[in-house]
Amino acid sequence: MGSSQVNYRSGLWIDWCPGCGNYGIVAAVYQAFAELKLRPNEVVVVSGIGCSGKTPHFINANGVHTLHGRAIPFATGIKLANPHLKVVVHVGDGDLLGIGSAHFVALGRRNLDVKVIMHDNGVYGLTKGQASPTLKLGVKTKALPNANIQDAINPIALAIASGYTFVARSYAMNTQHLKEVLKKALEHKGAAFIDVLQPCVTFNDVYTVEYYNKRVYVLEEGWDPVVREGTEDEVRNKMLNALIKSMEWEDRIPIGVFYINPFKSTLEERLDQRFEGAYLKKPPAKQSISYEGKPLLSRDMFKEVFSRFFVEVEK
Amino acid sequence: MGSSQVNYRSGLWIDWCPGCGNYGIVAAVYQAFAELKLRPNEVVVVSGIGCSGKTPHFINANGVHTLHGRAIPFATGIKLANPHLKVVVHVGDGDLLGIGSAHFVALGRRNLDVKVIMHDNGVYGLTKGQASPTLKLGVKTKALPNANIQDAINPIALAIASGYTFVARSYAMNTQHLKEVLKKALEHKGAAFIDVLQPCVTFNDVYTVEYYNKRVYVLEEGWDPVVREGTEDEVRNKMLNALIKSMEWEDRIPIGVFYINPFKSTLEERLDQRFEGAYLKKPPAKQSISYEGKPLLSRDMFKEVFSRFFVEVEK
Amino acid sequence: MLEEISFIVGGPQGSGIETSAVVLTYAFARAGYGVLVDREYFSNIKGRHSYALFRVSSKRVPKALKYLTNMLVALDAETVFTHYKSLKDGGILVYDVGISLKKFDAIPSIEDELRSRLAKEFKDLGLDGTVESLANYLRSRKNVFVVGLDYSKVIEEFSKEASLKPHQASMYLSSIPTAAVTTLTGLRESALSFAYMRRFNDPKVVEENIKLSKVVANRVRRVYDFPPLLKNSEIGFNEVLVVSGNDVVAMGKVVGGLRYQAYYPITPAADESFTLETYSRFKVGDEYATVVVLQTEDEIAAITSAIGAALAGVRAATATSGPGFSLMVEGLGWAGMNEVPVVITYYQRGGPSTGLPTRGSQTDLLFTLFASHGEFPRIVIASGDHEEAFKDSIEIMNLTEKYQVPGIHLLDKFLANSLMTLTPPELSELRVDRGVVTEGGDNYLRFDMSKGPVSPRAFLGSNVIMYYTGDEHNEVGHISEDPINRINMYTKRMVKLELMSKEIPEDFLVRLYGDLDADVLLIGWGYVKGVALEVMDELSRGGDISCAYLHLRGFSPFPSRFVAEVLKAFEGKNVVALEHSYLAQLSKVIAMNTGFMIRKEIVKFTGRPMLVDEVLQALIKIVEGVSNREVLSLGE
Amino acid sequence: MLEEISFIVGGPQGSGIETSAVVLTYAFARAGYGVLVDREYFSNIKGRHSYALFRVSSKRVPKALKYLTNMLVALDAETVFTHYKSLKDGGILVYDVGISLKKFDAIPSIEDELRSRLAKEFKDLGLDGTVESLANYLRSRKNVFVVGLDYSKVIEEFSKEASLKPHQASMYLSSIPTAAVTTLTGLRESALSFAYMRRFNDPKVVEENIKLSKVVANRVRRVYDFPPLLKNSEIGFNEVLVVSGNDVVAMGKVVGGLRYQAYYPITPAADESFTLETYSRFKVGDEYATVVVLQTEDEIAAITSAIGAALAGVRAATATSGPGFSLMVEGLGWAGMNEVPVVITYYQRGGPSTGLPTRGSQTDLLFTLFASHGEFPRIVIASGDHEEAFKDSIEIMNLTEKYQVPGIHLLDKFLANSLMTLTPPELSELRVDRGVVTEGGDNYLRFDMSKGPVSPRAFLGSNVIMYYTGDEHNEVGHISEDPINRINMYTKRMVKLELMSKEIPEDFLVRLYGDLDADVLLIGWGYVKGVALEVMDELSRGGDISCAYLHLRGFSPFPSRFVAEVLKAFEGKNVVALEHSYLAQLSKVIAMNTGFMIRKEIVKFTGRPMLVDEVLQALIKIVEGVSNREVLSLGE
Ligand SMILES: Cc1ncc(C[n+]2csc(CCOP(=O)(O)OP(=O)(O)O)c2C)c(N)n1
Ligand SMILES: Cc1ncc(C[n+]2csc(CCOP(=O)(O)OP(=O)(O)O)c2C)c(N)n1
Ligand code: SF4
Ligand code: SF4
Ligand SMILES: [Mg+2]
Ligand SMILES: [Mg+2]
Repeated sequence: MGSSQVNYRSGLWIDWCPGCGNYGIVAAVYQAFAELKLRPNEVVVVSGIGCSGKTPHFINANGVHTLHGRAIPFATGIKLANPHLKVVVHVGDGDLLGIGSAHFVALGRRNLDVKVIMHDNGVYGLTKGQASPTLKLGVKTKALPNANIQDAINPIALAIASGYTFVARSYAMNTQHLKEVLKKALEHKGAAFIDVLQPCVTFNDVYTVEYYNKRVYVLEEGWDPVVREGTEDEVRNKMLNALIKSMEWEDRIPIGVFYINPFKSTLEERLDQRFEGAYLKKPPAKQSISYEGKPLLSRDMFKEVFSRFFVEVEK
Repeated sequence: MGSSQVNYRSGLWIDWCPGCGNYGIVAAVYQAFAELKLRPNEVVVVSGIGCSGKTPHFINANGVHTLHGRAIPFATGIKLANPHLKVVVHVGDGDLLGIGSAHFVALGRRNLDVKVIMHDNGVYGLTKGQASPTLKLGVKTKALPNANIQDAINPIALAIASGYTFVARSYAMNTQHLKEVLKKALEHKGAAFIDVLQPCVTFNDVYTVEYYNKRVYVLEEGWDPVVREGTEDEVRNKMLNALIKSMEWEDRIPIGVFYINPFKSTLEERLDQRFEGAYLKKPPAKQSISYEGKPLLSRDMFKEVFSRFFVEVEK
Repeated sequence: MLEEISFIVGGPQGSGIETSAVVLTYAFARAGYGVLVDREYFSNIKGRHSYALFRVSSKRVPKALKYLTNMLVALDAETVFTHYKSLKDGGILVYDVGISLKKFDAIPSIEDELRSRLAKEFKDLGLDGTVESLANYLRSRKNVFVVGLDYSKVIEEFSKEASLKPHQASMYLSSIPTAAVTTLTGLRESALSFAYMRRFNDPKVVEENIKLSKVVANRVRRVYDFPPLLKNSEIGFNEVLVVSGNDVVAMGKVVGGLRYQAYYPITPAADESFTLETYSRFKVGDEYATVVVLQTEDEIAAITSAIGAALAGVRAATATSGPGFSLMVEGLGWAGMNEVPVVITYYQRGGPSTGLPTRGSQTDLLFTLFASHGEFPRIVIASGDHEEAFKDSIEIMNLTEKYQVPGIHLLDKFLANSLMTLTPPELSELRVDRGVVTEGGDNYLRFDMSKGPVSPRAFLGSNVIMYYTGDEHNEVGHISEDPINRINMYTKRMVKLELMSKEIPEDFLVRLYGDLDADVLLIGWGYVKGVALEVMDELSRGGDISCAYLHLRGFSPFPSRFVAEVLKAFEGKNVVALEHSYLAQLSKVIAMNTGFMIRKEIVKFTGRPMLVDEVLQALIKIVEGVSNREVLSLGE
Repeated sequence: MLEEISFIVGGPQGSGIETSAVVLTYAFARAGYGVLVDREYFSNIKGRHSYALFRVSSKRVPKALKYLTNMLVALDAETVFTHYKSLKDGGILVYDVGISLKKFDAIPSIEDELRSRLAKEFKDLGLDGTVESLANYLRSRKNVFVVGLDYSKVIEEFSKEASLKPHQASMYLSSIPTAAVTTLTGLRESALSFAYMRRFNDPKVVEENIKLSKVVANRVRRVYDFPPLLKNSEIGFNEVLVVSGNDVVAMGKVVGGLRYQAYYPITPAADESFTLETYSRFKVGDEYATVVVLQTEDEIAAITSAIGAALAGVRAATATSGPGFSLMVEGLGWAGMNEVPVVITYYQRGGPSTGLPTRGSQTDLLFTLFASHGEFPRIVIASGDHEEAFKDSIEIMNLTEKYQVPGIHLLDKFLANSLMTLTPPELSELRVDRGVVTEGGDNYLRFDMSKGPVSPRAFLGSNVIMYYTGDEHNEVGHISEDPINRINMYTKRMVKLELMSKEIPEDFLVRLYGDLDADVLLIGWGYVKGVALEVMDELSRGGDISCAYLHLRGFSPFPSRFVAEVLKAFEGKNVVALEHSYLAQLSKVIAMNTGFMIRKEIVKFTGRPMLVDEVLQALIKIVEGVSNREVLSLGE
């Protein structure tokens, strides 16, 4: 902390409710970025819509505040166009696991090097407190006219089933812990997911700070989430351990890294392989596409590339 | 078979490719319906778009051929409006796990009594053979210009993580097995998912009949997927067993029921509880809404229901 | 004493201003006044500026709001800074002297743009940027009566009166503005008690608020010892509904027999579903009617599940706003292809994209008319006020079922969130028309072409089976690519356009207020109705200019004949479109349907509603030939 | 010997008809002919009827197709039944006598609707429903020369000639029609070899096909010993491209510098992405250019990831069709709000909903113009032929980058799938204009309003940071709800409409073919261009009626001035809209922009392309005053 000169606060007034867990999240982000000495212009913070969706505006780095549920595909295009950028996604639980879950699953399958930080508050904050997909069955938070009739998703299990190679949980009120997990995720190569327990003081009167403080515990020493050899068996076992851990909730809620697999190729690497090294060397964003206002392809080059379509007429 | 008088074939010419696994699926459906003596007008077969999407037209029962990826929400509305109908969804793997996966996840959370049968052929059949989300990384089927750069989803694991209370796999070429699994699913109360391995003879030259015939084996005796007491521990253990099983693939591919949990309430039951028994007794589709061309609510009833909005003016 | 007043009550979002607005509306309603209230708030849960703009009349129910107010009642400094310009000469400012020294540039919640405008204004006026200097300026230069109360002293006194601990007492802070308003307007205590009782349903809370209100009244009267502002109401109401647009639509749906609503939360639509869920079980005879209200995973699921429910024979709808509707477009097309009566209640808000999510607009008319690929008939109607909204939410279910087409009911945030005193609807005039429904029978054909464009509809679950597909299909509902069947089936669907045009009464689709020989014709739809009618009235009172207003309620089918006739009558005169948009989209719709090009317009796209005074001014400019297009900007 | 011929080659989908069409096109191209081919197929992988409709000319490249054909070459009985009516008097039927006794009502793949029409027709004609009876009828009543070949005998003979096992030989079955065509038209063997070599890149396959072709030729000549049908080409091509619409667009994108394409498979767009992926790495100087082509999880991800790539500074696009575009509407609005140059290549197909997914239409014009909630400027252009498609796919990247707006490039299935011989494009005339791009600098403001409506664009990853949001925003890109900022920023975006109107050359957006004083004006866009021009030619050859054609290529911005002027010139004369739709949507767009109502139209919505002969007839009816609206129906 403080070792870097950059101030990662954007200076904008933060209009989250006083006491909101989001303050802890953004504080951890400032610290993690600072400790990793990230350059603001090489970082892109992408968000969806919700209270969480405002996050990029509060960070001194590129910010792309997108559509509800679609932060991941926006991030995907940015990253694929310029794989040298660090792309971090901040999304609400409704955004990611409700309307956006097809993209959540797809990112796992791709293992693109994008980090997804879910602000898990159990409610739709910005639309005034409806149930989110992480709210358990039968729970009635403040703003609901009736108890929740839909069951909750287990985000950790879903992330693992979808193929994320870094899966963790942290807690907004434990900035130190979150910062460390964030740093690990940022240093991981591949799709990372962090489920951040985030008290919503205004609408979630069930998953409160007190609720979490009583239950949250940190995964420690004995717990090894990292795939170290990369054998199929090892991968499977680490996954299963993580899945078992993810089922803990009622009395004790573990936070920490659940699963890391550094062996799976990323989408960028797969593309680079397809393009025989041409992709990472000069990704799309770094290619020039014209010469003196004209296309790069001359008539001859055009004919060479598209020779299959050319027919010389037989006289 | 044959014990019922109804012919479940619609009589329409089936325009799938000769040899397509879909023939086996629809044959199993005919048999399962017949053995359960389902009445065609009380069954609704809902499908998405794809080769698989044509299924309802070939079955003598109500058929709703919907949009790509959206069969589940259509089915949801049908079932909630009239919970006395049997609602069966036939979808492609691209349809369900690509574009439609947000709905796939949502149905699990709801445990609505809808049956989802996925025609798992590893490709987008009707659009001529692109990779589907069940095609593994690096595989190059016939029509792909390059090897697949996205990884496959494990549909069984995803279904379990999403909350389905009946999760199974079967094989289109084993009609007998599929029929039995279908019958079990139809008799289950709650959201059911069957992953049906379905060779696409035209576009998938990797997951062929030979490929499957060599690897597929039936989960037998020793395997008990059923939650029998309903304790949290038991549920967790059965889930984990199923997850472990679901990771088998390369050499041996298990088919059969992976997981059944009959203890979880269905969405219909939860609604009925909210409405204190009024919902299942007379669901929306059975209510009359007018009397002699007029609304049911008289002025007095209106005032009673919406009394909170009425203000008597103080003179 | 005035016949009517306008005023603003403002403070930070989440501080109780919303409650003040509701309580005051109930209170004025109870006392028999006509009330209209616009509620403005940021896309924010707590802390940003929010306010309610009231118009209260002793003579009638106001149809629109005015910019200039008689009273500005501020819970915080930001309110004073934000709204000081809207105070009339001679108006009243109520504020907290405890914050007199607060400077505008020390308030972080004020947006940069406003802050720099204020800096300039205060510099020009020679003010030091404190609330106090501004209040002094208003008092001395604008003749404003400044009622400075020390809110913390009020609470202190109240906490003693009510024997409450200070932190308990301070929770009543936001009742100070309410009390100030009732005091200044002369509203009787019984009306206020009623309002608090209605809002909190707890006599203890009522009692305490009344105590607080007395403390406030005493202090106000210490500085302001004039008669109350407002005359007693002469309207003569017996009972009224106090409702928002969201509320009346939910009520209409319940009355009209809706039994399935799927929605995904979005401002400003979600409150409707919330109200609906609250009233989703009610007794009819000795049975219970139930409305399934389902929060879906997204808007795609909302519309498609509603279609599913409609297929099963249930009146089904979804309610949404722009972003949600954008996602429903594919589902809409399926309903069009399959002749499914499904209703989309569409609350317009500021676009494009996320836009101004808690502000209003009328920018989605063209979109709704052409949304989804391919061609199919649809109903598109728009409501201009609470009464229309109630009726339309029923009528669109009738029309969509009668013609077996999807329907879009356009509303907007202005209407959705504005509260008003509404005469309870006459239910006996309403009708429920489900169109041609059948149980089936032998050789049932869902898309039977032998009976004209509307085939008898059986529901899934009836005695027969049926097929639906988004593909072109034959009469059975099976896929068909045959070119001749294509022509026939496509035409069957499309001729409904003509059928609907012929059968749906013109006077439902469009209405001319005023005379064909007026000097000026205003044209509008939706939430400009009220302002247009008020402007018309004001002009007629002025006497120089006579003005008529053509109000469009139906766009598909479009009442081309009627509109063309009216426009013909006004050829050569001033014809002015009025719309909360940039493009004045209605003009394009009219041109498309009639060939008449409307070349004058008054538009507003700040997300705030058009106000009577600014429209009047703009219209006069146009009439005077100074301009053809006026862009309005008033209101914060 | 004819200067040009039309013919059909048909058979079951998946049986090789697609290959025949491609091989024949290459072969005719090689021999210097001008070729245009429409490919028709069901939404089916194997078994349903598919065919290719050719027009081949020795004088020029045909611009459109005709209904009446000189030749019908059938791989199966269904082809004969389906198309017999399109054979000209005196045409040639080639069919398999091995299936002469097949009856139409024993063919399950024939759709019910066609089957019952055939039943009626055959009954009326007194035929027994076999292929043979139909062939006899054609021979005796229609003067058709019937070439009956026994396909199994052909294969038998070929299997001996080529020393292939019977099951191997039978894989060449679909080469029989190809061979019959080359024989009857007199195409030389070298052209056919070339074509096979190009298609299969395997000398062995070529050799065998040539052997088969000889067997066929011998047998054909045994019955048909007339001179070949077609004159030698006199066009004088040196080289041509044989391309589909999908191909030329992919080429245009590569040439124009596209570096990111995201897509979700959909007919008829997916082939473009497939071609693009095939050519996604190519050498430029001593480096490799790479185009990332990503198959996404849905169309929402396709458009939003393309927007992401565009923000990072890459020319980015997606390609889709109606259902996909319907899902992209929300993303489009975000791009509009954030002034992102992203391109949607939109291939129209038969709607609504899934509609006729493998057939063509022009029914999405109004939808694309107004898609997405709220208001924002966009580019909408449509291509009328392969050449325009190539250029437009480049130009839309220039325009969208120059004006920083999203763009929609409209095409359709007709163009997408039709093959033609195209003169290779002149690349030196093309330009790449990326608009105002900057690396940033101090106090960079992404939405700087001081520089006019187009702010200098820096890319994510440049030296500065920037913010984007779908909310209304200030110059930095941060959310702002301020009303004055709202007016300014909204106006900044919207005035691009005027800027584009002023700057984009009228002659790019619209073009008048023929004279202002012609008797009749046809108006159209997209794929009616070819048929309109041919009809114009035919009429001018006829001499009685002179005809002009107004071709629209740009809709946003719309060339109102030019169009209004032309329409003024034609006031009182016959002005006829031509469109593959029901509504003739272009007429509405014109009315909206100019006030001119076009009241006559020729429309077709069977999903099959308009054919020269039917348009001509319809137009004559209209000119004669018999009708104002003609609905075309020819083609199966
Ligand atoms: C397509 C669309 N639908 C709905 C909305 C309305 N909306 C705004 S925020 C929000 C939910 C936010 O919940 P969550 O994602 O959990 O974020 P939080 O506010 O809790 O951080 C919704 C539904 C929208 N903006 N776009
Ligand atoms: C919104 C939308 N996007 C794309 C398509 C085009 N489409 C038709 S079928 C299909 C894929 C089918 O694959 P799958 O779901 O696996 O079904 P299968 O054909 O393999 O049974 C697609 C993408 C569509 N109909 N709608
Ligand atoms: S509503 Fe909840 S999540 Fe949103 S800012 Fe307030 S406390 Fe935070
Ligand atoms: S393409 Fe594949 S899935 Fe589709 S019908 Fe043919 S074999 Fe079956
Ligand atoms: Mg949330
Ligand atoms: Mg598939």
